[in-house]
Amino acid sequence: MMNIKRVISTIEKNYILSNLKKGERIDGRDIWQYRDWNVKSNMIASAEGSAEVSLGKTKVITGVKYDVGAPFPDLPNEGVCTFMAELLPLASPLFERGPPSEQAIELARVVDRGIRHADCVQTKKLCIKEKKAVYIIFVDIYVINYSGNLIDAGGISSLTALISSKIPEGKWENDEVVWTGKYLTGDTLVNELPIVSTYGKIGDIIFSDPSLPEELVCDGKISISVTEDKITSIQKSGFATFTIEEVEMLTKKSMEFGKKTRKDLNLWQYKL
Amino acid sequence: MMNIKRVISTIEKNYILSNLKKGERIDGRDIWQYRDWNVKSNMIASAEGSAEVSLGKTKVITGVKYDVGAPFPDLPNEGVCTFMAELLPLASPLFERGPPSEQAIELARVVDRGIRHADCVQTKKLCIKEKKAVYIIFVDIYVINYSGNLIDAGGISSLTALISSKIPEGKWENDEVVWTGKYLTGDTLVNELPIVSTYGKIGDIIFSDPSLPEELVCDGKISISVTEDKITSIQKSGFATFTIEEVEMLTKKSMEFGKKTRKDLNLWQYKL
Amino acid sequence: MMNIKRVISTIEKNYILSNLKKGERIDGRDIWQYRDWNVKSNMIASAEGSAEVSLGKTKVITGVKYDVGAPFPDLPNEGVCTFMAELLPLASPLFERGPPSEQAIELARVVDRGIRHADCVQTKKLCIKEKKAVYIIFVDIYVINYSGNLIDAGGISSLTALISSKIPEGKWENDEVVWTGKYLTGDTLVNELPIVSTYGKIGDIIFSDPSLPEELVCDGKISISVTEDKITSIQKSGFATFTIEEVEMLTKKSMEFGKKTRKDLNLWQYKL
Amino acid sequence: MPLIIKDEYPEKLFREDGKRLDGRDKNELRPIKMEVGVLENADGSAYLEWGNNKIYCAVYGPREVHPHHLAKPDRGILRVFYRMATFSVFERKRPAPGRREKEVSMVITDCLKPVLFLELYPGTSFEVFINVLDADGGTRCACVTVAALALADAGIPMRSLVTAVAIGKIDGELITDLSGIEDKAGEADLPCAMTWFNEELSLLQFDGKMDLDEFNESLGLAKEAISKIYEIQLNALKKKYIEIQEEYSGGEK
Amino acid sequence: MPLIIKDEYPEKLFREDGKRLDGRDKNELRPIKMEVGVLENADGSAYLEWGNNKIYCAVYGPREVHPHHLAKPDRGILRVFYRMATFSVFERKRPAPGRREKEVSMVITDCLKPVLFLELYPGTSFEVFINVLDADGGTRCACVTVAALALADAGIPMRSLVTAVAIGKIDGELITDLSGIEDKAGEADLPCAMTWFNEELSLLQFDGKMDLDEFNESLGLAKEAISKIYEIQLNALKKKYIEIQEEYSGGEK
Amino acid sequence: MPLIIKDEYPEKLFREDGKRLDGRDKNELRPIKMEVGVLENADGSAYLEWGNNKIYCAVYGPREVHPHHLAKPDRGILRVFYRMATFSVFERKRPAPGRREKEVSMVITDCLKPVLFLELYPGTSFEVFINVLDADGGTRCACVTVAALALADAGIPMRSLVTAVAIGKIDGELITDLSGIEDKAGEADLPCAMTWFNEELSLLQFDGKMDLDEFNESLGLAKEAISKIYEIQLNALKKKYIEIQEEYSGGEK
Repeated sequence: MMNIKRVISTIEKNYILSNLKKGERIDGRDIWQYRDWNVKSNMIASAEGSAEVSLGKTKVITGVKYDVGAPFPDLPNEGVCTFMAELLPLASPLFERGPPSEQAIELARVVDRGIRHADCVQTKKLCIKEKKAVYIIFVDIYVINYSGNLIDAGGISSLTALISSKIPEGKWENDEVVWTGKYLTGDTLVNELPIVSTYGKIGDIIFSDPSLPEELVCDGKISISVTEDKITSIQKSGFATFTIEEVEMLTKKSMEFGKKTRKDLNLWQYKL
Repeated sequence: MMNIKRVISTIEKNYILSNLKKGERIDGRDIWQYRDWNVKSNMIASAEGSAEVSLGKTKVITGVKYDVGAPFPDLPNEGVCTFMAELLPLASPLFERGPPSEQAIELARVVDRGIRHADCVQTKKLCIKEKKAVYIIFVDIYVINYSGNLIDAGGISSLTALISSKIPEGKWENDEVVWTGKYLTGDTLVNELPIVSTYGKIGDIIFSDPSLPEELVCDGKISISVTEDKITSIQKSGFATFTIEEVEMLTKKSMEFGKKTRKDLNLWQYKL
Repeated sequence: MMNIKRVISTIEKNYILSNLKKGERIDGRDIWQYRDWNVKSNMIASAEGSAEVSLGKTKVITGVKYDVGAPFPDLPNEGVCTFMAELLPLASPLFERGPPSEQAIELARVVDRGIRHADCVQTKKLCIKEKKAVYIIFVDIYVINYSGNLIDAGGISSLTALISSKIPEGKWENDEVVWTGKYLTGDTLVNELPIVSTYGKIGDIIFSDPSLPEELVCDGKISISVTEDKITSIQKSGFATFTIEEVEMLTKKSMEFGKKTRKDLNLWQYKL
Repeated sequence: MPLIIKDEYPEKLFREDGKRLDGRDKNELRPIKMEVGVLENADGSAYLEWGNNKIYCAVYGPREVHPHHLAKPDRGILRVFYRMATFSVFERKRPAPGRREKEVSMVITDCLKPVLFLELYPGTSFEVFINVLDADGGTRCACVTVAALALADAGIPMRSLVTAVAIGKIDGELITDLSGIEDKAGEADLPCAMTWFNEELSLLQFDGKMDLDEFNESLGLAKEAISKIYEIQLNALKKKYIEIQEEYSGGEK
Repeated sequence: MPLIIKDEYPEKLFREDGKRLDGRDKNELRPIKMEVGVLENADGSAYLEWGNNKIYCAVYGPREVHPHHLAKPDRGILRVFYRMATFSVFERKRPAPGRREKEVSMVITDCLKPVLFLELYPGTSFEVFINVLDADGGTRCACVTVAALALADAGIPMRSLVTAVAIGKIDGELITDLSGIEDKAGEADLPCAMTWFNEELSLLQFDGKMDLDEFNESLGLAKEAISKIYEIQLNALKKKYIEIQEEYSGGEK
Repeated sequence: MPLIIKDEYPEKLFREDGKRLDGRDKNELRPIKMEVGVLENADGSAYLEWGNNKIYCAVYGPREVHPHHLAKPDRGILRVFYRMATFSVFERKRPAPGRREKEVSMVITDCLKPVLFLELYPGTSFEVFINVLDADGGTRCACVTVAALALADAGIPMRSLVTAVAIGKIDGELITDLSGIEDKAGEADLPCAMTWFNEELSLLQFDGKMDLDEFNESLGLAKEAISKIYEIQLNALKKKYIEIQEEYSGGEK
């Protein structure tokens, strides 16, 4: 059992930093190297879709549920896809009970934005009857073990959960929604595979996929979501600042990482 | 004015316990003896039904209100009966302001379950028009003076308040609910008389109807609801444990107590 | 930058009081003299109506928004006008973040009551279709700088914001609300000009328009709303008590003040 | 959510015989019943029935302040918690305390403070819990009246009792002690309370429409009614005193 | 908000061959899997699958109490936080903890307390976080069982383990280890837990309808089933012990 | 609840003459007005109008931390409270702070921190209250810009000012300083802020779709615009300085 119960001490801080300066990381990785991915799907019988994703020791479980409701008046033929994240206290003594923390809100929002702006979930396909009935899709992310870089794990698990979903298909008949007996599956729900990659910065050193100790000492992070050929979302957090050249370099790196991850993880295999 | 402002001291604890071991209680009762009941009904003009029940110095006032709403989609022809309990700070310095305490939630839930599983309130009779309009019955319990054993007092007062109710009868006409001019009364609302009895346990001694000092020192309690011939609900609370034989003995005792109480209190007299 | 960060000291208290006894106020005003008014309207592009009102250094910004909803079942042909007030922490270190304070609730309520009972906003004109659709008018008061007597400033700014409003006119067609292309303006919304005046009391001395230091040391206040010829609302607050004769004198003074203010500020000029 | 029966108000609030709907004369009070020492666990308590109002009040204090940071180093604090039972009104009230309950609590606090010697109890609190189980017109006045009794029952030093009543206007005429229906359907409501040590008004609210003459006349009616209610308060306190005496004097009745 | 598919219950809960809908005999348990030490950041942890129940549990303690005023000078406190994932049930649960979650947390707390020596840890707290990711019948029994394991995994001294199971009644017959559908469509649910140090019941709830004979028989069935589940608990603890041993004994397998 | 008028977006965001809907050129800023020292009760304050954005900002600090447990023994903390008035947007915002407001508060906090010397103020807090009374495009950039001014006005030592602007993409073309309608109907939004002491980006968000070339060009446009806005900030500070000087130098204008 690793002891992460206290905020990391100054000694550890200096140790991490001096290693990074030599291009080394405390867990032996290269600067741009990710920890191992492990993806499972459809373990939650009660969910319409689900995924368990590990990135090193970080573990996240995401489930998809749906409801049918009236559309927003200004978007009468579009469904809704919402994201929620909860940092369970069992995942780390750093997580407290209570209403969603800022960190949980940020996790949900960054994953949401990366997916939303990629037109990944096509909300127009989630309309059953204009002005009357649309799907509301809930993508809920639970952090089971916290070992750094929740955003990248949350992104992959959300995509996988959506891809693995089977949502009963409804049609509009006699002023109510009835089931056609068929299902909407991942290929209807998911249109693009936006991949988010997160970088830490300590001093003027930038690195991929921060582990927990790195995350605790870093000055800031930046998360970049990309589709095949476009940037779709960026979020900088923490008090680090980035030069324009660094940002340009990182967006390029994220495009490469996206391509590689899309190929390595082959998420479409989880479609039912 | 009795002084119950501090949690009872160790001396008092030992005193209560040593008496119980001799089969005696600090207020002179036998092990299985209840304090006196006092039941009044219909004192609240604004409520559709009401009851004030005293068990010794414990006093509880329960009121019944109704609303008309749409049924749950999966129970299109059933009304709803909900229970709420509030432990008013004026009833005891042990009760704090704020959202319902665990003790208040437990009180409402145990009373609710005893009544629900007895088919006491027949929710199908609370339907005005399938899929469109059903009654929602609110049974709200307020604790006015706390002197131990709120559950048994809450159970009798809820039953009495329901029996004493007069709820305007509605019918469905031209897509809305209109009043027929008649009322639903206690015999429509209440079908069975489930009676709940509560026992305290200190060490290996079990006794009926715990008074406040007994409740404060006991290791645990068990509440058992029964109809004429069936057990309908049990709730153990506190850190006492019970042998299987003890539980068997107490269920039998509760059947006897139920019969006696049903006869002694003659609750149907409160029907309007 | 004036230093009002601490609750005013006893020395200042005595100073204010001894001056008042001589009929003088620390800012040089007479006992019944108001600070200067400054009224602007329609600075908020996103609001349907708005006003910025200064009374001395006290500054309040009020905006009007609307929604369309179903009427209350017992008032099927009446719209609704609600008031909300927020004491922004930027207005004073005395204001804390969080849910509306008692002072904020009181501000909104006193302004609301003064306006409501004057039949100032005629809610029957806010009905689009009986039983189906009525206007909900939101009058939201934000305190930008706190320098005493928020109620009088809040009252004038609410009236002005309502008078300056332009609310799209709706009609009922084919079971929904459609826009006629026209607007409801201030003369439809506002029927009367109720004016509220607030008095402070220290010891047995009463004075108009308390400034911040006076408000912090006074024993109590009284706010009186009047139309041309009627009293419509009174609210006493704080632990001061008033003789019947004092109250009679103040109601008379408020009628005079109302007449003068109605003339001086000429609020109808803000109608669009 | 459709409601079956509308809570309709009559067109006229006076009967043909000139009496009010409940048979009272213009300046007649509803029946009032008061009792002190009704709750065993509080430091002081009182129960009041006034028309259909049914109200319990308990007082705790002086005691430690919770939470701590509310304590004042130079005086005690008074906290009043006014609450309505869900079933105390025509349409069920939600269980959580609402905006109106907080506002009325504040009004009652302001009204009671002048009679207490809070400066003698630095660092402590007095807490007054008022629970309305059945509500009728004039609830806040009834609460002030019962709370003053509970404070007295707790043996807390007071400058005097406080007594309240509401004056109203129905069908254009001034009346004493508004009932629920008169409050809702009437034209004005003037709840006020008097602190007897200085005979001044410590609660004063007004909602409705009155001209200056009507208003001044109302204040006079209030003073008259308050005097009568004060007698009932005093009798409730005396009754407890007599009971205690009888208890002490043993079996001899 | 219309729902597309109704969560309908079958009319009969036994198949023609006398087996239950999931193929079990009357007194057969669902498949159960338990593992301890699954979460690296907690002081103790366990994971359990029981039918479709999937539950993680973590224990922290003894540690400082937050907020401070909850600390007891004469003993440690046990706090259990039971939570359901939004997607763990048929209709999405709201994210905020509900009334039912608070109630079940209290029931589990009461059930676990008897095996702990809280009096040895004054001023501290033990916190048990239980997260149900997928829910099936008998969730609270599964939670008690997994929480006892996590406490043991944390090395916290215990009088014994605690083990739980739910007995039920479907189509008039008593069965062991209710599934979700049997719980919802059945006639009675009797979750109970046994503390092994005294072989007494530390959790006992009942909802439904049983006569005295049925009830007494159910308690016997519970004891039988609990013995089998206890074995699985012990094996999960042994397995970790063996793994640690193997780790220490180096490369020699 | 039906809404009468739809908040519709035009099909094209450029006019026939190549100008934007509000008449601006592609890289032209909206009118901007800034003023410091506008609130008498705060330690520092500023007011900003930028297009239709109307924003007040007040700074308190260094001062005691409430609640206490948030204080850090080795540094001061910065807390930003960003709030929108209910009437600042097309559809009335609910009064309680929402998720978005918390998120934007965090973003602004992160953006301002690099210019402060928090390590010099252990145990204290700096609190920045930002209230948007009227909202238009680029609100968060406007908030950063006005908050930097209010911090400077409070005399708090800073490494430099911070200045922000949003670059966007409409009808396939990059533009500077998005208006509200361009933000809602456009294809991308890139708010960014520069800390002048190191000329690095301390706020960087992006939503929409851009390829790498467009993105890199956008960063260049941002830097250009930020330089212009910086001048306006400096002038606002100078203006107050001059006013103070004039005050001190007495009647001689």
